[in-house]
Amino acid sequence: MLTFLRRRIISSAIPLVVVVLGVFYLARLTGDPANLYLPLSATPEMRAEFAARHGFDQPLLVQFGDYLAQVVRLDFGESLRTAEPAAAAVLRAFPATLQLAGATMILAILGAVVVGSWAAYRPNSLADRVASFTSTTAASMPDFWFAIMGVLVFAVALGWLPTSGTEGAAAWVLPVLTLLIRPFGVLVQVVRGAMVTALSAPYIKVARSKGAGELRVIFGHALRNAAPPALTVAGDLTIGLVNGAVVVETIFGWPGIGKLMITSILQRDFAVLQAAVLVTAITIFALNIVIDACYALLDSRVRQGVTT
Amino acid sequence: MNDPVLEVDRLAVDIRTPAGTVRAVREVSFSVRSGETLALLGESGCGKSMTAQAIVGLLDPVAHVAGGAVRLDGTDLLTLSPAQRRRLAGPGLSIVFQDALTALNPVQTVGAQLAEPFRIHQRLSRRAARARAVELMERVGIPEPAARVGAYPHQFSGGMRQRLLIALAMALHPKVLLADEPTTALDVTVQAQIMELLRELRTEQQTALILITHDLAVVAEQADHVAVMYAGSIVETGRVAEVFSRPRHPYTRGLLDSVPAEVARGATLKSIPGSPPDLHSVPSGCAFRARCPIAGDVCAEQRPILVETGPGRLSACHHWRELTDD
Amino acid sequence: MTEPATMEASLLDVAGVSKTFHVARGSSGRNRLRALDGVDLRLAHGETLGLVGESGCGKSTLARVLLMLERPDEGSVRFEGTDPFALRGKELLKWRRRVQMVFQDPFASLNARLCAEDIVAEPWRTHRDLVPAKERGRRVAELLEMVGLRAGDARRYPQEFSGGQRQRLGIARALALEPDVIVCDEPVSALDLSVQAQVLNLLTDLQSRLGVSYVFISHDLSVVRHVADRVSVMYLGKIVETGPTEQVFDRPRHPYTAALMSAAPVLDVTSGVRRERILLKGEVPSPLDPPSGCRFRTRCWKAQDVCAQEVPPLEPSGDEPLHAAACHLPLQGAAIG
Amino acid sequence: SVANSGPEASSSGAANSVRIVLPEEPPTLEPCDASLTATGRVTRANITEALTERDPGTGQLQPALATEWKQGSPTEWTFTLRKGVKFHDGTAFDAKAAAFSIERTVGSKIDCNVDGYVFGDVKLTVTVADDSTLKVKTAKPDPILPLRLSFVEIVPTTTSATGKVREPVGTGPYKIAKWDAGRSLRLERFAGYWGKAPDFAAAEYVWRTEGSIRAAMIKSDEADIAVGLAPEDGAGDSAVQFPNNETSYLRIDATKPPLNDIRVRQAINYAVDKDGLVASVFAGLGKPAAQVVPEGVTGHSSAIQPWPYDMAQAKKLIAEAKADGVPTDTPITIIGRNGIYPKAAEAMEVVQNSLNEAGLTMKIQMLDVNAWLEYLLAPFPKNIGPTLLQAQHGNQAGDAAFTMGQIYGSKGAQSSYGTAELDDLISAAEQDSGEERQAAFAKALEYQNKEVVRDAVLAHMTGILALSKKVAYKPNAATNDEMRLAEIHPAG
Amino acid sequence: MTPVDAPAIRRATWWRLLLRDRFACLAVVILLVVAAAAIVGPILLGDLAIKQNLRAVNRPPFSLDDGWAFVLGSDSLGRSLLARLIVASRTTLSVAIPAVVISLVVGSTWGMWAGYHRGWRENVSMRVADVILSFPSLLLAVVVLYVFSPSAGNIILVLAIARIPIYLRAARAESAELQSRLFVDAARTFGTGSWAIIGRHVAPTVLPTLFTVATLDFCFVMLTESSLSFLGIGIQPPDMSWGLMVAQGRQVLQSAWWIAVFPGLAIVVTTVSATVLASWARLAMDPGQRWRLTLPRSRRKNKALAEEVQP
Ligand SMILES: Nc1ncnc2c1ncn2[C@@H]1O[C@H](COP(=O)(O)OP(=O)(O)OP(=O)(O)O)[C@@H](O)[C@H]1O
Ligand SMILES: Nc1ncnc2c1ncn2[C@@H]1O[C@H](COP(=O)(O)OP(=O)(O)OP(=O)(O)O)[C@@H](O)[C@H]1O
Ligand SMILES: [Mg+2]
Ligand SMILES: [Mg+2]
Repeated sequence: MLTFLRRRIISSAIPLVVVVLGVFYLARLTGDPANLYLPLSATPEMRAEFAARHGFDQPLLVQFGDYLAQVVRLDFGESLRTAEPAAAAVLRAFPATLQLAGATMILAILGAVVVGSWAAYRPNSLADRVASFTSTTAASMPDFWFAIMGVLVFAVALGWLPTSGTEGAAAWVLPVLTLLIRPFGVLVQVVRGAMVTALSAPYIKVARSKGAGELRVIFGHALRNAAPPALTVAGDLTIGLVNGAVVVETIFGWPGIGKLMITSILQRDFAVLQAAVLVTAITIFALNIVIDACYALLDSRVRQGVTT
Repeated sequence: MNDPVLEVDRLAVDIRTPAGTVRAVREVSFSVRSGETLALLGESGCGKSMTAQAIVGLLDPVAHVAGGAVRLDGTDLLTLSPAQRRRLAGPGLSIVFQDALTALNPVQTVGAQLAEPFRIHQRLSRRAARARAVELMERVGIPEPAARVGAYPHQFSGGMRQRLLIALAMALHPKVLLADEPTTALDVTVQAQIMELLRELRTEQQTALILITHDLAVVAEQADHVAVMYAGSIVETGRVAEVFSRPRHPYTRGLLDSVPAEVARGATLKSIPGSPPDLHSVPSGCAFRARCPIAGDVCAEQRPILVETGPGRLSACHHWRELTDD
Repeated sequence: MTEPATMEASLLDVAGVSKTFHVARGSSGRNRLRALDGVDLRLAHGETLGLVGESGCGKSTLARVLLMLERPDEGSVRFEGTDPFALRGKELLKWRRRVQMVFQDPFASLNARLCAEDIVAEPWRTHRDLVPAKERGRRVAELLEMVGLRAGDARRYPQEFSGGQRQRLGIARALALEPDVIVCDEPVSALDLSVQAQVLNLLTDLQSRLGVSYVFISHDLSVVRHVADRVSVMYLGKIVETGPTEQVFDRPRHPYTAALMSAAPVLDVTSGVRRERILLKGEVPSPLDPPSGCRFRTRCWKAQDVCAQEVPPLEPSGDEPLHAAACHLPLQGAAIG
Repeated sequence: SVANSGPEASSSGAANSVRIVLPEEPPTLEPCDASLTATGRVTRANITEALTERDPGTGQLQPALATEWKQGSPTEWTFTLRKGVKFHDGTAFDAKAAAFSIERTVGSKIDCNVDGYVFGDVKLTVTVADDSTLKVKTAKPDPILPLRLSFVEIVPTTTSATGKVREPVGTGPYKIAKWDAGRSLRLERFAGYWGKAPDFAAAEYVWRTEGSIRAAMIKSDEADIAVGLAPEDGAGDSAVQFPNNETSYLRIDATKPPLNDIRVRQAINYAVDKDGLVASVFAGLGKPAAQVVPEGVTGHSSAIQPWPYDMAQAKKLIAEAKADGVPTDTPITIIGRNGIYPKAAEAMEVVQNSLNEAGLTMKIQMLDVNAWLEYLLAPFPKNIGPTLLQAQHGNQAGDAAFTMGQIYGSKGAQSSYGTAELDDLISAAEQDSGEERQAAFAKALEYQNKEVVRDAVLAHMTGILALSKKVAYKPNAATNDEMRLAEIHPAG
Repeated sequence: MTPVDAPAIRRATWWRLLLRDRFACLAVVILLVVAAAAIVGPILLGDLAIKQNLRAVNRPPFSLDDGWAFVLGSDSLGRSLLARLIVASRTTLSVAIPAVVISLVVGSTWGMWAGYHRGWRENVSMRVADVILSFPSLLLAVVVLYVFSPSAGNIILVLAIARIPIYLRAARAESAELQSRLFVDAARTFGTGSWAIIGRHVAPTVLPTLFTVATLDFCFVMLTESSLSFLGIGIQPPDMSWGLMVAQGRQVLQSAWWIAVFPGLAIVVTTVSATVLASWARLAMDPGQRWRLTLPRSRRKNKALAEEVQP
């Protein structure tokens, strides 16, 4: 396990640099930030001065070298927009996103496992139809519908929940619910599919022949076999959330990384963008390592790289 | 003599196929007593596994019991609720499935799988159940059981997996054990061990054993009674020695004639010509008639029913008398 | 054909093949499982080699090595003198056509998503020139009937077949390419005697007509005795005895072989007398931690000190030059039965 | 109800603080960036103050930290500073602080937005005469220097001169209590304020991007003032409309055929149904406009009337141009910017539809801000065909000087086309002051409208904000850029 | 059964299976309607869809006062919502389908390849997927906008690239497991090439899961496409797509709900239909499950049992 981790961490280093380099380079292809930061009437001299101050007049390679040298010293530069250290902005936003994503995915996975297994228990039955239909319908709806309707109903009309904000447990309800529906819908489908296969495997019969109850059969025997595809997809969905739940962050005023990233892309706030991508990339790489470790935990065949 | 523990009465199993529902098991009846072994013989594909699975109530969802009764100690299992059946699965009836190589859950340790019956039925602690699992592994001759209890099925060879399954089925000392070709993947030394084990189980625990196998030698050694199936029906039953020495059904005889041991190497073995009927179009009359050397006109018209041909012997052949002299 | 004068030209020559698997650490603290340990094997044209041995002794692994599904760690495999592992492209394809396998597990080796016809015809999709597309349906029907299935079964799926029927599908598939060598891993274990006879007849028939060679792995000694020209006995990854079938069966030289032979149940309905059996004592040693010296010594009733120290070489005996055993204290022609 | 347990309510008695929800978080509160709407709205006149301030209603300049000012010579102004003013940190405000602030803002190295916005290349020399007298010299005569200085927020000399500060110290009625970045900003009344103490003890700012959420927060009593709403946001009764000094227009790139023909440009003006646009797309808010300089800003010309909607005339002009060989079939791209005002894309679709009908071939491209800026600001992207650019202009400063040169001067940063005559008119107007200044700018505007026709002005826009029942506030044209907490009162 | 007519029989069986599933039938009908709308809609209703009427904006739906074209109401420029919905289907599908199909095909092929071969191919592929995943796709979009000329092709490309890792990873995981199966070994012994094995043995098992994900990706892509449109890439008015209509209608959700709701419903209905069809196909393509589709509708095992007990 340790060697696995070590190898994975090392093999993640190069892609990480690729990501940082890519973001660094591509961001600089998207136009001159001077327009955004200087008044509309700024003179060419002001622009030149601006470029010089931020090093944009240097060749890209030099800029990247400087940047790397900075990063090594854990200095991620300063936001063009807010003049605060980029790292501060990112580290402030990231926990908010992580919490939201974590809460959402936990609920989505739990819910999807229950509903998906229930649907898979008798494929094509009424229960299956109802579960699949409602979850996919919900999942394919534009998320802002939920968000805005949720606010109008639960905050404005009923007054049960705050419209937005981050304070208090009640403030979590609507954002999490809004975020939840899509991962939930997708996962229900994936879990269902995998469970249908797993439940028709011979070892399920063996489990039943021991007198195992249906719950034990489903959750004790089938689920672990059905888990890998669900795990992969859940991982991707989590990554989607880690990369930012932009709509939810926007609507509910959740100060997360998604909005920060979008703002910094649209505002050409390179330092923040780079820091944000670096942090999310590290998280994503770490998440994938965790997922791979989960595969291995779930299935010893993976652990040993053995074939049957 | 004691009453039979398990009585199977006119059991019928239907399978739903794309081309319509077919009957794979037709009115199979037999019974076993505690401590006795009944061998179920028959052409491959004749419905032995179906019958066994129907008895334990674990048919594939495509198949379902279409009639009959399965009585364990007098209670008809088919009328029980799922929960009641579950309570019997293990201590009452247990089964060794035929697909030994895929029947173990690939993602659980064999220890956990072997411990499960104890956890379910005896509510043992994890640790205690695991200890029992180790014992079981030891009994079926897995080397280093304590070390391998944490291993996964793929780390065992085919034969070892088969042994694990047998261990699993024996775990709770069932009243009736159905073993569907339990020793096919085993070498003879282990096979002998397993058979010894089953014998012990039978004598010590008075377990009734229903043994499905193609190995006539095993049947001869192990079984008290034999039931021969053909195309979903039982065509002959009786005590092993009698049936083997004086078969009263042409199919049984054909089977016995096919034993390779008697023939010189490389020579053609005898076999029953032709193949069993398609389940979709089982002909009227006797299902075996197309392959039968002694079939007559009556065989095409009338389906033979099991008739008593001697003490404790039944045969479903119109011409069983013609075979008695052989 | 020009043959080396000394020996009949062998089709398949396996020398010193070893294969180690990495597994989870056992109690002995080892995680290297030596499934094959210096195995030598030879198969001549038109010959059947029986391979018997305890379950878990490495028979299937050896079969997989022969089929290049597993790359041996050591040793060499030669097919008509060439190393199949070195083949590429067309050459490899040609080789693949000539060597086929019947897998031990009739369920897992059939793809549940393909129907019988597709399964049996699958090899032809790679070897397109073998059977013209128009002919395939007919050929499939023929093959199915050869193994005792019906042509009408062609559209059914593996899970709709019984265990024995699946096994026959596997055989039909292996026959589809009309190979020169078929490695049969327990091909008839799930078949009733009549069908088994049919299949064995089919195999011998193919052999006599087309000169097919077989490596025949089975636990059923009566079957092996019936089909095999020569037999090799394996124990814990090693060949412990090899020789012409009669010699090995009638005069086993290795105690393990003797035990094996004696353990086989025999059908003797009339007498009802049970034969004396050598019941092996002790447990099968863990392949993770095999005994030193002779691997069988822990269960051998004749074992002595030398057995623990020296690995016995596989040596022919004086009077039977083709019959070799790896035992320090070989049995002397004691027929058992 | 639960909804009331938001940060605003719990951290301070709701009665004593006003809760304001903004569309976006101020990127910084740096006073020298106060010309940025998001910053100025919070900072200006609340945290920091300038020497002068402009009355958004009358356009008149009022004393703030300077009590009076006079022009000693065309290039020199003298300001008399208010006495007894203290900064939030307790230090006294004096001429040194004022001079420091001006120097820090104008022509310094810290990229002050105000500098570029208000001063451009104006060069200033500031001298401290005594504690309460400040002299400011300009290189060229600058008649509107006091107006320009209304943008220079005064900070103490302890403020960093080499970098920007995010949380400034000022003299304003409120000081920063806590800025929980990303979540909320709290200002508290400054006890030592020189002027009248404002009604609310504190102001609590939060920000929500979504207009309907801002409106909903008023309804669910989570906020008292919601800023920057659109008509569709559902503010209902709580909505208050106000002219917001922005004017929407289309910039015509008159350098490329067929737009280089004045008839085509006139036709564009005739073809756009401004009333229809305002009535439908802007939901009746706003006023069809004739010029980018709205009423109340020096230089507005009441003589200019909106172009009438006359499709027949438009078609005729285009046909004429076509007959003269103008390539009227050349596709013209409308470069739009999403979110520049509510329903920006729909507005452009209306324009597109009308111009197609008039006989031109229009395409639309809706861009994000930075991409759009590439088109707005010179130098323009190469290799593009003729374009109409969706734009909006707001003159916060109240003087056409902040409009004309930039937009219409042939060297203006946002100008795609100008004529020498117009340039002359503009630079002449810039030197004037008082009534002449007004007349001169008006003349230039009229000239552009008649002879240059460089744009098609659409509408003066209307802002909406929503007020809860607890507060009374009268928004004005400057509200967007400067929202004075002191003008917010408890209702009733 | 003669092998010659086997494909015909197969097709017939598919039809029968489809007809037995009412929901799947309905889904097919809906998808056909959408497809038909996409094909003929723009020809028939192209003009109506862009005809503005600033005097009749935001007309509520379900009224025939303004003619049949306005049964679904009008939008904020007085255009027929029904006509727009129909016409928009073409652009929507011509962006969403290629985007999803490209990402599905590329991602799953690549993933199956990587999983099948394992080793360095797998490692490199997974790291590439990580890179793409950690890359903000919006940045990619903006780069496209700046560096390339914005076009529908580019929007498809951006969307497809962003989604490839999803399929890549899912396909890799399953195919890595499948490649160790015995039937794959069997195929190897025939000399079947890796691609043929992937196509014959790996894909049929891997794809159903991916299809499920892909169908749900449809709505995701349709909605994302609109957000890219706002950056100036791809669909620009007067072209219209459902995503764009939803996004524009978002502002007026409270005052004129129908402007966003109908296109949103169109997306939902199309996606759900595709999902229903995918889950039908999943059962129909799996021989082990196919029988479930052949069940009589009011099936009750016990009833059947009661009837069939032999006298
Ligand atoms: N799902 C199915 N669809 C159609 N036919 C099926 C299905 N499952 C089993 N059958 C058929 O039912 C019959 C009985 O099968 P069963 O497995 O009971 O045979 P068996 O006697 O155990 O044979 P074997 O000795 O080969 O295991 C076989 O002919 C088989 O082809
Ligand atoms: N992939 C693998 N990883 C680890 N161990 C393996 C693997 N394959 C086989 N083994 C081990 O190698 C040994 C030989 O296995 P093999 O399957 O060749 O036995 P076998 O002789 O065919 O037995 P059987 O007759 O029971 O099928 C066994 O101990 C088995 O557990
Ligand atoms: Mg069977
Ligand atoms: Mg084996």
